[in-house]
Amino acid sequence: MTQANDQMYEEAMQIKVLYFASLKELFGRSEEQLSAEGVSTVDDVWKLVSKGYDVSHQVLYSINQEYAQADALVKAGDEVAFFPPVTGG
Amino acid sequence: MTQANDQMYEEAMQIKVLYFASLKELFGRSEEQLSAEGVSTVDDVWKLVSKGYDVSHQVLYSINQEYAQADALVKAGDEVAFFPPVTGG
Amino acid sequence: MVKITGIAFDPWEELSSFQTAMKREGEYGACANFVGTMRDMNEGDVVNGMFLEHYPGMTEKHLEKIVQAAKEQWDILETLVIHRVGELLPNDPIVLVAVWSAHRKDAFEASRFIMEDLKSKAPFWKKESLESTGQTAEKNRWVEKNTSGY
Amino acid sequence: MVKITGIAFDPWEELSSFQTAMKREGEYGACANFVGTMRDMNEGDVVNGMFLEHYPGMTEKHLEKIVQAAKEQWDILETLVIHRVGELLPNDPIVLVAVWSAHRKDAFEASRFIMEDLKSKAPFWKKESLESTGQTAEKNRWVEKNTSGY
Repeated sequence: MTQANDQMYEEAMQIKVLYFASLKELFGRSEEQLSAEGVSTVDDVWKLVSKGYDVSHQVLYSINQEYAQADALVKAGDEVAFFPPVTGG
Repeated sequence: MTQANDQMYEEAMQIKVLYFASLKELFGRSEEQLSAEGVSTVDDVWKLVSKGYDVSHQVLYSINQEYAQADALVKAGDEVAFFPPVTGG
Repeated sequence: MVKITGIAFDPWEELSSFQTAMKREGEYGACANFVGTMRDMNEGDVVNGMFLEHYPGMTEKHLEKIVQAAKEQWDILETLVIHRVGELLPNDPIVLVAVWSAHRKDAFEASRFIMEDLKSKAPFWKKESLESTGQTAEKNRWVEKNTSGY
Repeated sequence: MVKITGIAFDPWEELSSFQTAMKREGEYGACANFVGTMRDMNEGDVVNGMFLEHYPGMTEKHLEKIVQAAKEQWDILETLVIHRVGELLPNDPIVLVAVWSAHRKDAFEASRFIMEDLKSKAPFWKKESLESTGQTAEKNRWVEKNTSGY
């Protein structure tokens, strides 16, 4: 593959995605390495992974273990997590 | 003494008076049986016992172990107490 | 339960044994408690000791009344109030107020309510023994007024 | 100190040993603390057990951040936060939040602040095991949302 070819295609971004609680059960997995194309925000990632699933409750987002708004940008190597409202304490 | 004489003189009322904390030290006593004449309110009692003393701080009153306002009435056999603002806890 | 004690107490042991004895397993979801402890400094002076005077009889009655008022205002399962009297040393626990309830709002609010009422109205008085300085020998000082906790 | 533990803990023992180890004798006049305990009933159902899931890493970071925010807002000497994870039984302590300060206002307000933030934002999730009834076998249910404590 030449340098010229590299620049013609948007490279797939490698990110780690975690799911917790009811979302983990719904998706049948707690963690995956995602090779995502055409995503820029954490909400783009959510739309990609939740396609085809019926998620009825509120979903919270985090990037690198900090809460993130839907429009927060993700970059290669980030750890993104999706989870329902918290119920500790 | 005849019944007629009884009605001519206001009898002295027997009450128990307690002092706490700095008031106890100022008066040099913690408790006394008072034979009080011409008193009706707890403030009357206070004026009687504190006459001649220089009490600079606020004084709280109680009758039978309940807080009392200055104009609360005392009757024979009551336990009256005088003390400074409380500082427990 | 309301206890006045002339002997040093360990608040954590008291909480542990009271909680076991009250037999409310599974019922309480919340316990909020407060421990007041004697400090070794007050108003810029070093304090070596303290005498805690109270009005026997009225003190207990008043504390029971505060607890009753809290029970009328919040959903409470159990309460424990312990207050020390007599001669105290720095770091001695002075007061413990604990409230058990199903949900946390009741325990938080009732424990603070009881503590504030106790500080402002229960008949206790503190006299501090202050450290002597070069000029003055050790002296005693009545604490004049509690400050508000709100 | 912030601790996440998979093993049952005794809040009173933890308070006692932490308070001794922190070596603040004479400095603290106030300790306000809260203990959350598992109940055996929730929303009208009998609860036999609970699984507490968390997000390792984010949980600790978030709790440290809450404590830091409290330290910026109030005069605090020490804090202790312990949270249980894994399989729990009714009457097991779930959470302990304790704050030591010179004066009571700081301890009262900071302990409640930390607890409310923990309940609304720290990444923990509860799944209850409900008692079976005549018709249905034991089933599991995720707790959907914590209620506000204010």
